[in-house]
Amino acid sequence: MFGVLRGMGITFKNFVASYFLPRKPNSLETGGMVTLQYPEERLPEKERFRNFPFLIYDTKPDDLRCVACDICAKECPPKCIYIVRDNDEQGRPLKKPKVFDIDFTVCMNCGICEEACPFDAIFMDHEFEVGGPERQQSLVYHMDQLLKPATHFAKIRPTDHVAIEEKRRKEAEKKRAAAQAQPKPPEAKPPQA
Amino acid sequence: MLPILAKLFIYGVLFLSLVAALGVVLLPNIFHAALCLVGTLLGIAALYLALQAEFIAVVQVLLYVGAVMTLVIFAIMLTHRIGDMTIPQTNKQSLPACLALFAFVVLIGGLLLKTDWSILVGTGGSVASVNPPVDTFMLGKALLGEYVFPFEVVSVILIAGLIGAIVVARKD
Amino acid sequence: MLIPLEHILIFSTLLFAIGVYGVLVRRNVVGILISIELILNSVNVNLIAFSRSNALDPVMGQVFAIFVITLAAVGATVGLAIVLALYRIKRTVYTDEINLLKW
Amino acid sequence: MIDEPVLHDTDTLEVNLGPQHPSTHGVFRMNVKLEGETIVSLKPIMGYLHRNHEQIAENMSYLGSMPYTDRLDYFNSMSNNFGYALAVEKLANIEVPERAQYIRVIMAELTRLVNHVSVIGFLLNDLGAFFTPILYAFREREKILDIFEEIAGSRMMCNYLRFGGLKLDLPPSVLDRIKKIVQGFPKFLDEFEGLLTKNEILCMRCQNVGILPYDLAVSASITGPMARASGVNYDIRKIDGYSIYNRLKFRVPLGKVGDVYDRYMIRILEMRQSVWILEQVLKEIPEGPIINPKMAAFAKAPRNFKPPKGEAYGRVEAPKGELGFYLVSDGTPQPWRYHVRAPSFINLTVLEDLCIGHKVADAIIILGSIDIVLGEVDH
Amino acid sequence: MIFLDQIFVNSKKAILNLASAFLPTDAILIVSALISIGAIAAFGPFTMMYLTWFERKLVGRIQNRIGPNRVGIFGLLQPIADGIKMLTKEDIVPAGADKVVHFLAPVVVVIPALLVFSVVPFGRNMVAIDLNIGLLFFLAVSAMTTIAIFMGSWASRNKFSLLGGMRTVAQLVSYEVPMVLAAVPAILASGSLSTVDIVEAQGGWNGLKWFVFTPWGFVGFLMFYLCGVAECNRTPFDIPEAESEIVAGFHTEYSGMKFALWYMAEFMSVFTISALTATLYLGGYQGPWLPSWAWFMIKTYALVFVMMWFRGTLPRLRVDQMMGLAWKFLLPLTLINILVTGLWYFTSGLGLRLGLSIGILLVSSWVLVLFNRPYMPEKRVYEFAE
Repeated sequence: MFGVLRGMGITFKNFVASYFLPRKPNSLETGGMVTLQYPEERLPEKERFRNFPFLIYDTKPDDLRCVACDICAKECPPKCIYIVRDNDEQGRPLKKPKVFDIDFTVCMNCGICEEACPFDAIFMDHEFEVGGPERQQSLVYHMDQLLKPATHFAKIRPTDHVAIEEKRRKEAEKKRAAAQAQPKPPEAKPPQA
Repeated sequence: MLPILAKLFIYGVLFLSLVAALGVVLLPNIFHAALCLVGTLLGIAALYLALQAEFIAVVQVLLYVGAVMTLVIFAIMLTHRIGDMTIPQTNKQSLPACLALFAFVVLIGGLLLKTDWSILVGTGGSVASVNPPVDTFMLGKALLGEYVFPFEVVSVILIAGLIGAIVVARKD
Repeated sequence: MLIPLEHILIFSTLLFAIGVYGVLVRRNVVGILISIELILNSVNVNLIAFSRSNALDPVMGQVFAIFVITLAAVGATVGLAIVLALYRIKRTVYTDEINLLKW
Repeated sequence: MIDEPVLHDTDTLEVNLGPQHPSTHGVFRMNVKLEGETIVSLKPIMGYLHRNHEQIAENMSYLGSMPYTDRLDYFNSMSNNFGYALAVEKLANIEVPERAQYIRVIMAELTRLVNHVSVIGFLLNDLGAFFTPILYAFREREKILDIFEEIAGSRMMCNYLRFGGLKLDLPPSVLDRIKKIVQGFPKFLDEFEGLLTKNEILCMRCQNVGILPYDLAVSASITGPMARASGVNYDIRKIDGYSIYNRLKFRVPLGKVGDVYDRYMIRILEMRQSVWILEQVLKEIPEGPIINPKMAAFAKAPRNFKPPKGEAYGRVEAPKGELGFYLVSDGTPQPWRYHVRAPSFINLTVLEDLCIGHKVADAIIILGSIDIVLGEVDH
Repeated sequence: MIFLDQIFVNSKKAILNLASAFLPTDAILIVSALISIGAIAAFGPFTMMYLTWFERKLVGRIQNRIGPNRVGIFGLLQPIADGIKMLTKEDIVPAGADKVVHFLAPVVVVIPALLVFSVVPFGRNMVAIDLNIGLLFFLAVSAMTTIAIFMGSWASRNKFSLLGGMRTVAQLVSYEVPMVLAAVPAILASGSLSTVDIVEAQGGWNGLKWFVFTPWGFVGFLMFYLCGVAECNRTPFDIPEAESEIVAGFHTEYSGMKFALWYMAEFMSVFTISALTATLYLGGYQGPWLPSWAWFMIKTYALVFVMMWFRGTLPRLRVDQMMGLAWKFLLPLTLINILVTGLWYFTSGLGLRLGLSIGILLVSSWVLVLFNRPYMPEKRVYEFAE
């Protein structure tokens, strides 16, 4: 009897508190109320949040960082990445993908492609409101949908952006120094971080 | 106008009760039959209301519909098997029973129609009753005064029936 | 009384006849029990109808109707208990399959 | 009809509880025979969520299985990561830096809080409380999941641990928020207990229902809070003292009866112990590297990680019981054999013994108190 | 004051006066009946719609949520949106179902739920029919719900439905007995079965002489309310439709508007049970200052609030515990309560009356608790291993 009454007191306290302690909008702090009115209000985005991958380009979409090395496709645990390397007119392979598809119905957002990529070309996006009217077609993202500028990356993950820019700058310097020292450039080898 | 409507209503109820009663004995599915019985009982309760016997009407609903029928349906559920739909639900006595009962109804009905009921209900047959309607107060007084002995006997029977039912239906 | 007494009596006669038909014809014990309820109700209809005439002490009819209802309830209870016991032992509720005069 | 025995059941009813049933915690099926409401036999049927986890892992690099372990028991991905990382570290003999050890323990204990609090919420839902306890539980769980999201990038599928350390260091100021949560948690537990522990209806429903005797618990190799509720003093954190647990002070609550109520209470008490552990760890957490530099080299090329030939069994005290990973390496980038000892699955084996003789409603709460996650049962 | 108090009665009278100008006397009677019927038929479903809103809002607040808030201001149009959704849903009838009965059951269940509104005194002179057996009528008619639920559960041909139906019957039949007995003290005290008379008997002390302020009245109120909660299948007695055990009990196989009818019956009975509890023990429409119907609504909705509060707090009982509570605790206690009520009226002197009745009730409930010891919670102590 008394246990029941105490429980009812607690629920009543919560009932009253929900009226007097509203949730602060757009914040993790909760008052008496926990509901967030989702489409209008959103939680602050966390920098490390990962959802589906995107391909990064520096200035214009043609000049993307991806060299179609296929490492991400190999390392992807559910094997949701499909890459075809581009060829030039003579049929020689180019360092850029012709086809780069990611099946978002299969992707499990683990972020291993981002970790494994030696060229910092693929990153996990914050975009999570993807959805389609049918089961698969609209959720297989092609290269034009996946390509996003580096500024987007700088916006969603500023800390990582700074670190990666720093790393790329250093690498470029090293390469330039090496090129100056040795006229013949060494064969492209995936650098290990 | 109002009495005519009321009369029509009562006759309608009586007719529906009879249809439901036929359903009780004729429907192959015993569960449907029991539901038809509920209909009949409600119709009879409506008749009681029309006869200004509200207490009996309410007791009819409370006891029959609320308790007895629940029990019956429970028993049907416990003894119902899937194959029951295909088994014939009537035995071979249907035709003789039908004839005999038809004769019975014709006989009694003729008798009833022939009898002059004016001694009981006053002349004209359908005028409002001579007796005032029995209210709950009178009924209560009668039950606990004049009829207190049968009342007690009935309660003893109820207890006996209760215990008997438990003893018979218990699993051991 | 809005409708003639004899009409109510005929109604109860018909109800009685239907009830008896059910008792005679139904194979299912539960069916027989609910037919008996019909018969008891036809009796009740008579009792109430007469109580509203000036033939009797008006209370008596209603008191007896109450007794009948109560006893019908008792009857149904015990009857259904027997049906359950029967079903448990014989696995049937059809009267013509229960013809051995023993459990 | 002649051959049948003399006494027939009037009311045995065979009911399939599940696989689409609101409280089988996923796609789990119980084939129940009822007499009235009492259970006379119960056959658990599982496998509806089988995803071939072990075979997939045997065709994948060691790191590739890490996100799959998240999906074993999707309530506690951190603990699963922990178990798998321990197994691989044992296999390849990898040292883990101090700070990483501490963060791992913080994550494991936070996961325990998440799991226990939501399990109790679900149990109450099974008992028929209309979502109130579970929503109070989720209110707290959200705070911890927000932390996980901030640290690892995902709320539930963390994929945070790496062999020899962690994927990333803690972001700044997260430690303070964890401290705040840990400080506030006892208060929440008090409220939660006030709502539930002394509630007569809960006591009536849970006490002396689904008793798991000590001997059965031992012989059926039940682990985790379920075993401890039956009085089995078996906590891998104490026995193995893995990671830094041997340095931490905590106590193991033990029940006497082993019924649903004891399982509930043991979880509450374990949460209080976890809060204690967290307080110690948060006070002592050192600075330093978060991953063994030897292993950091493999981050960009997981396929180059080839443990030496051999076998290893790494186990942790996951919130549901002993979670073990058994690995056999043949020197290739893929494990030759990968086996999961899933606590939910093994704890579920005693379900029929617990349920027989109880009512349907009890079967549901017994299942709820066993605390299964179908992702782990069917892996 | 009087104007406000009688505003609905007078407006009905005004309509009738208006009608009598060009209609015969017989027709006026019919019009009068139609007005009452129309008022109830509109009020019942309207109450149901807004009780769903009320419950969702309230339970939401208890759980630190907002509840419906998208459709209309404060989500006030949510019930209408739900209604439209229900109407447009596919009406599914299981293949093995008994189609006629499956269709009839939700219809049948709504009828008694609506009928009982006719004897509820909403305010002074605001009762559709003042039957002299009003209370009995209420109980009898609500007993018909059992049959309807049984029909639904049987016709669905679903084992969960069947289990739910069996549980329902067991529960409703068991709780009807203590419920009737718990109402007896009020009947004894007022000397009438008519709901209006019962309310009028509580009119003393400026409209505050409610039965609940006497010891037997308090116990009777608690018992009646508890049984009422069980009668309309609400938590902690929602065993017939326990969603975690038997999916949804008797309405597992219902969808669309039929399902809405089941819900309508349930919520209307929530309202009527609360209304009847208020009528019997909380003085119905009696009360100072406010108009009578306002008092009635305040009391009824307070009781409805408590029912929903129960729902937000309590887990449900098990079948045998629920039956045990009815037969081993409530039934004896209600019987003793009747005895105490009799004693109250045969003794004189406030001290003696109070002492005797409180004493008997306390001792008997303590004895009953002792008898029900197997159902009492145990205290547990836990060891810690290092």
